[in-house]
Amino acid sequence: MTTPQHVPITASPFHGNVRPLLNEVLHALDKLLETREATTIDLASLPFGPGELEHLEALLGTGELSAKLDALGSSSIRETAYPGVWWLEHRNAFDEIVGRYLEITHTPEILSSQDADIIAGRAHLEEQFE
Amino acid sequence: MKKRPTVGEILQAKGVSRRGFLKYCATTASILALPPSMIPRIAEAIENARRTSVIWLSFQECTGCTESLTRSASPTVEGLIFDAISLDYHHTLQAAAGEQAEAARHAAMQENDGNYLVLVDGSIPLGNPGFSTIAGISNVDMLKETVAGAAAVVAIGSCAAFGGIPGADPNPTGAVSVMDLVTDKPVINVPGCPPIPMVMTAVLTQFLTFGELPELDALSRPLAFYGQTIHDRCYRRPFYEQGKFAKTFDDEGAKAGWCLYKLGCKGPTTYNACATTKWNNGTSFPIEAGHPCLGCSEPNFWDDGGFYEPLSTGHFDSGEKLAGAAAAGVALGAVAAAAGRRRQAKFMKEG
Amino acid sequence: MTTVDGRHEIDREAERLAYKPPEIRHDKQGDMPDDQRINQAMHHFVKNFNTQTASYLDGCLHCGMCADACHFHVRTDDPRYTPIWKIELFKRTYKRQVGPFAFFYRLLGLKRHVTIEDLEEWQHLLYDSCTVCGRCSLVCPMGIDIAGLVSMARHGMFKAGLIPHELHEVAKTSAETGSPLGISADKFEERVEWMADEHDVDIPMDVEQADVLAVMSSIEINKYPQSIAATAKILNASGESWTFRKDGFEATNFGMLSGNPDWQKAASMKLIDAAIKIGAKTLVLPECGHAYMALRWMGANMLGKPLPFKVMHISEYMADALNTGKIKVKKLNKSVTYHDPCQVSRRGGATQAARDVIKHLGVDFREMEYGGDYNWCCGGGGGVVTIKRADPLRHRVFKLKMDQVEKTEADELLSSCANCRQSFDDSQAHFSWDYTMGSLMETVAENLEGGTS
Amino acid sequence: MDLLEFAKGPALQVAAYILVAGSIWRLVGILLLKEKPDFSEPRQSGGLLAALKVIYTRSFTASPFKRATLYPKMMAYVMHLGLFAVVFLFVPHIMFFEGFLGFEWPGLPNSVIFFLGVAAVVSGIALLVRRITNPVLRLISNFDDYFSWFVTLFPIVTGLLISVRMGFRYETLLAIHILSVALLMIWLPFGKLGHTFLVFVTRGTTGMVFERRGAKT
Repeated sequence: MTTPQHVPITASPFHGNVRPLLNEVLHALDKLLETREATTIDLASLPFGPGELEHLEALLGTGELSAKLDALGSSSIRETAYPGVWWLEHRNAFDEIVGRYLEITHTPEILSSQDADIIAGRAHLEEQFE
Repeated sequence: MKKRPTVGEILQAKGVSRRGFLKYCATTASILALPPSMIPRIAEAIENARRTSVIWLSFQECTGCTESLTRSASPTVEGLIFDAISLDYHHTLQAAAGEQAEAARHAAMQENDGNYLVLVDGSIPLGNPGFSTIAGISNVDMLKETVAGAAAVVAIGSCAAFGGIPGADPNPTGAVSVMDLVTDKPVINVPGCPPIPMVMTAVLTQFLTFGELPELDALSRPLAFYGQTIHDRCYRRPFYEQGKFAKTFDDEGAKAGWCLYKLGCKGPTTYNACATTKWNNGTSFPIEAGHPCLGCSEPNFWDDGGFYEPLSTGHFDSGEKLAGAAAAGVALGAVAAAAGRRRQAKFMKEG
Repeated sequence: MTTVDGRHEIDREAERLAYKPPEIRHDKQGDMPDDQRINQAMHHFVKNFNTQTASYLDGCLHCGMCADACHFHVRTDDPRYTPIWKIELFKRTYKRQVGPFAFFYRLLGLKRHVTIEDLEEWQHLLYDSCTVCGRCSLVCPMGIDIAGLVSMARHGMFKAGLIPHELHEVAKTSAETGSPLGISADKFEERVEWMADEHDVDIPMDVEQADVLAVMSSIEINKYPQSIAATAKILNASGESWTFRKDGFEATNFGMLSGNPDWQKAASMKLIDAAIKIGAKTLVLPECGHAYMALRWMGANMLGKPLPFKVMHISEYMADALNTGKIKVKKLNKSVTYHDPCQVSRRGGATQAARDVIKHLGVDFREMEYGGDYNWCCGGGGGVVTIKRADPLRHRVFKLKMDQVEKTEADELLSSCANCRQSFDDSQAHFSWDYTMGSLMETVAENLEGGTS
Repeated sequence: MDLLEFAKGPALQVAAYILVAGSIWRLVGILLLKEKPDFSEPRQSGGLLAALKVIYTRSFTASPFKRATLYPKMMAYVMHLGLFAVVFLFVPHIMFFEGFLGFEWPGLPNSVIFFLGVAAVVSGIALLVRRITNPVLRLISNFDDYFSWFVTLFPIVTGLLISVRMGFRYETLLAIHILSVALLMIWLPFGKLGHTFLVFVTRGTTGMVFERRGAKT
């Protein structure tokens, strides 16, 4: 595990969104440990001031695992320096960001292979025998 | 009427994986301003949603709304939406024109009677039907004819929603809003000059995915986007509370990003999603760019005082009338005193 | 008899929550019908409304703080004794008849007419329970001179024939004979001669031309005649050319206390005319509080132009004579406290004079707590001591004065007002109290150094 | 025209006319009554300076009355100072005044204004409770006292509601707030709230009458 960047929360020069958000993350982690229930936070729904999102990202840092997904444009799924806290970014075909989320979970759902795709894939594999 | 394919079927046919679909649903939830916990329900709804016919009518407008929508920051998603709708009439975008176009409109109306959506941008002139016509048909006639068989009407932009700039004082064309004319169908107002593209797509998505109209406020605006003021969600709000205000566009306060209330910001009375959804792919919004909110999504925004006049400014007439009131006060006081003195004199005489 | 208890039953039948008025004697003079009484009261209330009174009557905030300054309220907790409530009828008449919005008050009936019952009830409030001491005027955050308004409200009451009998009789005697106690000029001369003999002092009488005209109050002439001698000793000692006059000797002004401006003016004019006649430069008033108010501050207004002579209270005269060395006094070896007559000190502005005199007496001066301008009234001013039925109430409020005096633990209590003295003597007898109020003037006279007599 | 526009426009306008006309009416109605000249020889100089002196000194309680009047005085001070700060030191209000005065002055942070506003309301309520429970005040109070209380407190309460956004939308609350201010402006000249300007007249009068006597003011 890499050491998270120690950017002091209180030193945030911005508009007061970071601190309460991190507090929410803290509670989500507790919930995850206690009830194994995952939480998703839509970062687009928060009124970030200029530079605030970047600040948050720097603060959370980069963890051990990151993945790239290519479906309807690329997506990056990255564990932050805080295990269980994932940073997700969805991009469209023009490589523009269309969604930004924090997922507090063991594994983001989107990383798992989906039954529907498995079924389709299996069928495709079966076709190879013919 | 032939059965239109479901959105799920369309996506499958396009070879979109389940992962891609989940991503699409997450983005949709984001657009609909729904909590991420709603994603599974959205997925289920979208899978079963059917393609809907849409007729877009443009009246007294500047095409800014269409521009805004077609520059939607999420072309893929928008593309998907537009795959899921059938835009059967939009005289600015469609290749066909004149009678041909009108024929397409009539065909769509007949084919989808009772189920199609009507989108309107621009206000409707009542002063003289000839002020604005399409293929010789006046706006008001075309609206009434088209709306008759519609499931719902969406008024896109402040002109369609509230009369907008054409309806501003002195309103030379007698422009009115869709709401003023359509009373027997559900009308959803998506005001803004222009509205945020995401909001437009979201309203359509909502209708398509859930088959129902969103929850509306008193002005028929979707609460999900128009439920809070710019001021409430503004990242500069802490400066307002601290009493730190930019006084000019180039002073220290402006450079430090202080509150723009004093420069006339209408954020406190403007209900819109700009502060969170933002513009240009979530890049920024007017206040972030250093300009006060004009309140463009509110009724009468053009006439409600100066754009650069603080909200708390009273609208007074000239000081002359006040001086008149003062003079009236002097006169009344003098009359009252004279009456009092006359009474005293009378009583003194009576002893 | 007045039975004022302070704790009255609440009248739940009343239109507005109110206290049941106590059973008190309402005096009526003359045989006017009630309507005429109301009319008279209203007319003579209205006469008083000028710029000054109007601003006062318009300015009241109903904050009620005046209640905390009034001895009658402080001692009884009866809300009716709230000073501003005492002029409620006066105020109501102002708003209805003369105020800037009087037209609307009348049109909409916002202030009801004064009734005969109101006037009867307010007789008690305007006379029995107000000494016009003006303490309330000092607490008022708006600076309203409530005491002054009470004096004016009395004008209406007098004309309506609704004032306490004793006060009416005294005032009438005063108007008819020139003295409230019916002391004629000859009787005065007799007393002066007697005192001249008794105290072996020259007392000039009816001198044609003199610099100083001295006058006395009938309380002194009748009850404390030694004051006549004391006055003479002091004026003689200062080498003054002075005189008493038979055509102007009575300083008290019951016209003012009872609320009859005509009688007030007549009484004042007698003194003014006498002083002018002898070409006096100074008129020295005796130890009497309201006489000071009547002549020093209202005299010129009775004449309608500035007085051609100075008006001094005897304490001011003494302070001046002592300060300039015209007279000298022996030092006294005792402790003294001083009761300020309201009209001389608080309302008259001569607070310092008595203190200067006391300083020359070299005594251990013990100022009462909040003495001087904030002094508690003796309870007998404003004519109250004259009203027999008010005695129990007056005695009740005197308790405040007793406490104030006792706290100083002074050997002797001095004051400079015969009316206060009368009130103190009466209350002293009632309570069998240790302190006897002494006269500042007499103390000075007795201790003149090298005084000729 | 919506409610806010009505409030900001005609309502405020008419209220301003009434405020100005009514106040002057009352002042002139008093000042043009007959004057009583005072011919007595003054002990010391009086005049305007004496008036100004008492206008200032009566803002404070003389020590003999301090204990008895401490509670209502404190409440009244808090209420008046709170009201002053809320009206004149809240930045949006300063902008309102700047709108027609043409100049501005420094304000206070909203949190401080909020606190002072709450303090003003609390002391106002305390004073009302006192008015209802104290026998003296209950006896001397009339409609004017209670209505004036309401008219004064209402704008502060609506103003505070805007900042906590209780129940209504901002513009509705703002409109109600402005209308409540208009009501205050309309009532001010006629009832006891006239003390806003009469206090200078009454105190000044006493200053002029009693200072020249050298008497206690």
